[in-house]
Amino acid sequence: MNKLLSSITLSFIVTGGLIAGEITGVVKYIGKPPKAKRLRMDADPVCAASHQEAAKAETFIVDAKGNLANVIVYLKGVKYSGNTPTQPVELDQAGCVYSPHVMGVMAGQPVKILNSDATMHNIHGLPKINREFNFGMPKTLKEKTITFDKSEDVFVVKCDVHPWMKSFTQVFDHPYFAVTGTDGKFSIPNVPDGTYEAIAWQERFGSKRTLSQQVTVKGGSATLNFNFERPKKK
Amino acid sequence: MSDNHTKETFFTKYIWSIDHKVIGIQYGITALLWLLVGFGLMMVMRYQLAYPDTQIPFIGWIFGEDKLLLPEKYNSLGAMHGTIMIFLGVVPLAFGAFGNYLVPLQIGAIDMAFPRLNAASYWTYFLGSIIMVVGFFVPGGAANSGWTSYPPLADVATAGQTVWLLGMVMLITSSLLGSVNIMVTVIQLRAEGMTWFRLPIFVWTQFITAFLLLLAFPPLEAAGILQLMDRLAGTSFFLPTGLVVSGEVLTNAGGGSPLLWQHLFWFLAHPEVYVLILPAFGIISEIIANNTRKPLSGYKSLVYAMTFLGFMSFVVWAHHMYLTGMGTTMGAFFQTTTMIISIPSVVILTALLLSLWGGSIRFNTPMLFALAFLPMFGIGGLTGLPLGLAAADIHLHDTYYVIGHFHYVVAPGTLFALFAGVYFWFPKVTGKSLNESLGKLHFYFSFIFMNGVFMPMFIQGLAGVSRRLADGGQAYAHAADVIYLNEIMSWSAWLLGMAQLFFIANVVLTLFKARTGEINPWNATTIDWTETTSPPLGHGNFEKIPVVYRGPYEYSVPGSKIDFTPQTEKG
Amino acid sequence: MLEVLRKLGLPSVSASTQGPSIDNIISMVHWLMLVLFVGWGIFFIYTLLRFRESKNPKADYGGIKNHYSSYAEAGVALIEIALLFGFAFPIWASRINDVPQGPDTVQIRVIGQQFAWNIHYPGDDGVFGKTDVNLVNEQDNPIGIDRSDDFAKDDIWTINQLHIPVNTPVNILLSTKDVIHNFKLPELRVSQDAISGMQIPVWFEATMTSEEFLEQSVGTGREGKGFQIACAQLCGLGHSKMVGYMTVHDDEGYSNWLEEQKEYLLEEDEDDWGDDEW
Amino acid sequence: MEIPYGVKERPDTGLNNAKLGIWLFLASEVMLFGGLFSAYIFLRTGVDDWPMGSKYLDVKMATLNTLFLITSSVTMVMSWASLKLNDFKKFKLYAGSTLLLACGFLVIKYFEYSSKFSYSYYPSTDNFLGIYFTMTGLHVIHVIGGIAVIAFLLFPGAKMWETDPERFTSRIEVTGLYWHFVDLVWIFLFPVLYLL
Repeated sequence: MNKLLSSITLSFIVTGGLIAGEITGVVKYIGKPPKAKRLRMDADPVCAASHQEAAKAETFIVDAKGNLANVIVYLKGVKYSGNTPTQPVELDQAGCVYSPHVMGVMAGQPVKILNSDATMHNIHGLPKINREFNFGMPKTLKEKTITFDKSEDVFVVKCDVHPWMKSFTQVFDHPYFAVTGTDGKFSIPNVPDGTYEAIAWQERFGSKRTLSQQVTVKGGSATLNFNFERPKKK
Repeated sequence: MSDNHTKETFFTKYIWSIDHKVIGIQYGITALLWLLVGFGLMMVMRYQLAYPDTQIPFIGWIFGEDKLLLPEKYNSLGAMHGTIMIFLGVVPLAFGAFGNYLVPLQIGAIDMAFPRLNAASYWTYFLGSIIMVVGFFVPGGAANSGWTSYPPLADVATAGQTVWLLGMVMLITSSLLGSVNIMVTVIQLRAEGMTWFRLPIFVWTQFITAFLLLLAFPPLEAAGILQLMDRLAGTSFFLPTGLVVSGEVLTNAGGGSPLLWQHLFWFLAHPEVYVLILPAFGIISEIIANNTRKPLSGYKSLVYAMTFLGFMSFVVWAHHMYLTGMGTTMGAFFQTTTMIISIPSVVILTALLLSLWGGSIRFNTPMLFALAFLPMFGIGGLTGLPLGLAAADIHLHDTYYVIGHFHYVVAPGTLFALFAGVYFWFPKVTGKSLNESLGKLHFYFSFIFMNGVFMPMFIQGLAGVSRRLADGGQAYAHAADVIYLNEIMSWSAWLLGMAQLFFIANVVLTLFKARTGEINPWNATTIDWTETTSPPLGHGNFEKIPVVYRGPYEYSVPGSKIDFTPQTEKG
Repeated sequence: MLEVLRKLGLPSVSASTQGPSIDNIISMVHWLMLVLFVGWGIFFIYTLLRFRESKNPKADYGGIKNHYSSYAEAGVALIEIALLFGFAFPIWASRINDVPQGPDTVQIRVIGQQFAWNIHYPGDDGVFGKTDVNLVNEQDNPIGIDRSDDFAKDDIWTINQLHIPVNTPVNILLSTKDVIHNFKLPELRVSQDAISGMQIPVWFEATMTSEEFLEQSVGTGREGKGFQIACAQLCGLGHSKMVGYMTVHDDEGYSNWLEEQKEYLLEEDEDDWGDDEW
Repeated sequence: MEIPYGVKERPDTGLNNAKLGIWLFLASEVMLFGGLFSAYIFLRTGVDDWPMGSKYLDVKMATLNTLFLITSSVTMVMSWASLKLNDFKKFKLYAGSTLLLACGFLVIKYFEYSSKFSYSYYPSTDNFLGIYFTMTGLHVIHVIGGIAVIAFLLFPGAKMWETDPERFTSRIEVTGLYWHFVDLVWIFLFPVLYLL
């Protein structure tokens, strides 16, 4: 009963939107960045031919100012009972890399997987809670839609035919998440007022080294910045 | 059992029947239906091979919205095609149906030795076959690691593999019950005077087949149990230490070996080849003797060759494993045994060919199928020779050459024999003869298209094209010159499917006709034809248990007025 | 016979030292098969015509009397013995026992995985560095090379790109990360299963460079396509796309290629982030 | 019509159907356990360090179990012999003891298994425990099958003694053959798993 009541109030707040705000911010990296390595795309001539210059690993994309891309920022332990978007999230396989490299999706929200390459990919998701999936996408199969049923921490989605192809997906039961762009910026809209724990995850730092911060949303907006630091040498 | 049954309900007469003839028919119908299903799977696969990654016409919706046969589904169909054809189709038809129906009739027994066990055997098979296809409906689809289910692939495969293993355990149990039954029946229930060397060759082949099933299947059951443990209890019988699957290190304890599976598997699966072919020899022998109107040449050499074949089949299994890193001693041993086992096959084929000499050959439908069996099995057997030599196998291993080889043995080989048997014994089972014209159309079209399907496989195989490629070899340069054959093979396969309509129509139309009342339409000599009505009456088969006075193929005996002398005739 | 088999699909080149001997045994067996089949066939057809019911209404109870067939069977057995001892055993023994070692040999590790071939070169020191499954990272260290090992510092790896010198014995140490694969080079008549948990040597000596091969395949169905590594054992859903590429260089081309690959070593993080610093 | 040689022996083969059937069935069982024993040898010789059985297993309990099974085999023979001597009461006594001993075997096995689990020894721990649980588990299933058959013949099936004593004796004999086989498998399992 209590649960029901609180979810009703919460949904009122969310759908009301009157006292909801936006969390914005920048994720930065401090220190000398690791070098991006070339990908061995000569393993498949179709892949190699789709790049003018050798493609590089997207493990760690940081610009000269230290703005860090591909970081998932999300609020932890938020209850949400609003609608799940029906607009699909797209995951494209183009030039034998995934775009986006990192993405968040809501449980139940469709994920449209595209194959823009003239070669066969197979798309192999390795979730632990959701059902593992693995299917081939020959060049004639241009898109396929899947959904995830349950929220789950970040997991790998990869291609076994092209071993370097790797992407990360996190499934949420609420819409309060974002992924930083190449400028390191992100924004989480429509967050109800309140104090939350915010988490930032970056692939190279892994799930054990996520950053977390308190953030309070009040009166429409809040700012939230994260700084990842280069690990010290022993 | 006893003929003083008070009441026979529909249920006890047709469903839970313990009459070997009804069980034989149950086996026959079920197996024919499974053959059709297995054949259907293959026709879909052949579409994908001929026109890779294009939408499957007509029935594409089965495979999802995109109507494509994606590689994982292709692999499922491949594994299930093999499994269904062998374990649900050919063996139950050859051994379950023909064996059950004919062995007691041919040896003059009133039923099998254990009638209830016989029914249990059929129903275990039925249940096992249902479990097998349930796999199609579990997440990830049916088993997709090939009919050989090699671990580690099968160990880490989707849930369908577990279902496959459970189905196999049922099927193995069924064939164990069946083989004990056939062996006891042949040993114990032969009529008076039916000595071992008066047995029709067909009975001999069933007896040896039962022997193979009895001893070869249990090791596969053991292997199946071990694989189930690997999949369900997390053991590592087939998983060595330190595997990385899809980027993740396996957490199993390790220490196992995938070769263990291969040894246990092929210890069954090579004798299984002879399980497939021996009943075919039996059927062919009966039909050839009958339609040449003369005794077989070398009855005893046939029996000895088949028995020898049965024994040898237990020591050739590792010739499927030449490329697993086999050393010189093992290699030499298995190459030698493999060459040795080719000799009795040559003897059998030669004896059957020589049996034609001096005959008065009638070309009816069963005989046409039986005659076609000889060169077709010849091709199948001969193409086994290069595969049996490890050096030649280096190039041909796991290519379409292998597929061509064993399909020639099993499809135009065993299947033709089984069709011959169906045409030959149909009057016995139903009292009605199948139409000859439709039968001949069925034969000629089947003959042409069978070769159209399988002959090009040797060419692809010589080119080095691997089996089990979901796109028929498109991705590989060495397949480029021979890939056009895929279309020829596929069209042949579909037309072969159409040709079976003659058979289906023939059966259906004939079933609507009235019984001829003829007991022995082929003027045969064996007890099944001479001592029972067609179809035989209820339980018990014979009004009086026959007594046997002579061998099974006393045709055109000099001095006899008619050209056949039944086994039961004195003198 | 060899010409016929080549017309029938057998790859027209046999670009390794062992290739011709394998072709040889294949064609000899096919001779035997042909003779047997034709022999049977002639007898079969003649018998069917001569003894058809309309021609021979009364069957002969005795049938055939002579023993030619037994001689033929004995003949087959003798030929098979000759094939075994004369050809099959020696070829197999050479394949197993004559694994080349020593300085003139090129040693390469090939590690199959679903669905790619990882190639591991020992580098200048000629010794393979340590590998560890826990270091495996599909993107930048697919075979788990432990760069902290001295022998591993100069090791080179590629995906699906096998480069070898011509006329030099190559010894491939074949293994797999996951399931069973089969390393097959159809034009070189090389094929060997990669069995999980085992490392099996497979050796050959290419007798033709890729360039020569491409020249002679002009105008055929595979013009412009060089040697490939095929996977010949079902390994999962990407089995049909598990294509590797093999380039056979002359000696100079081979050393040039090795030099090029060293550039990748410069990208290795000297100060990689280790796990223990956190 | 009755199927011949169900109980009586066929003169030229010297066997009755049931006995021949059970021998053939046991032949296939030999192949089944033979397959597993070969797997054991294959696995054991394939690795450098194979644990001693006594590291995990309780030899005392297994020895007791071995005694149970051997005794039960003896009582099984006695029960058949009693029928041959027309002494139905003694049959009940001996067959009942067989049943009790078999159940005793299961009870001890239960304690053995649960003590393994309590130390977190599972089939997945290593291949020794894997093959131990697989083989003994399959054996236990055979024991349970034997118990079911003996219990049937001892209680509801015993009526046949009144109507068809010869057939009943034959059934006991056939069951006995099966039971000796189950015993024999254990005689192999015991040293292979516990002692070597």
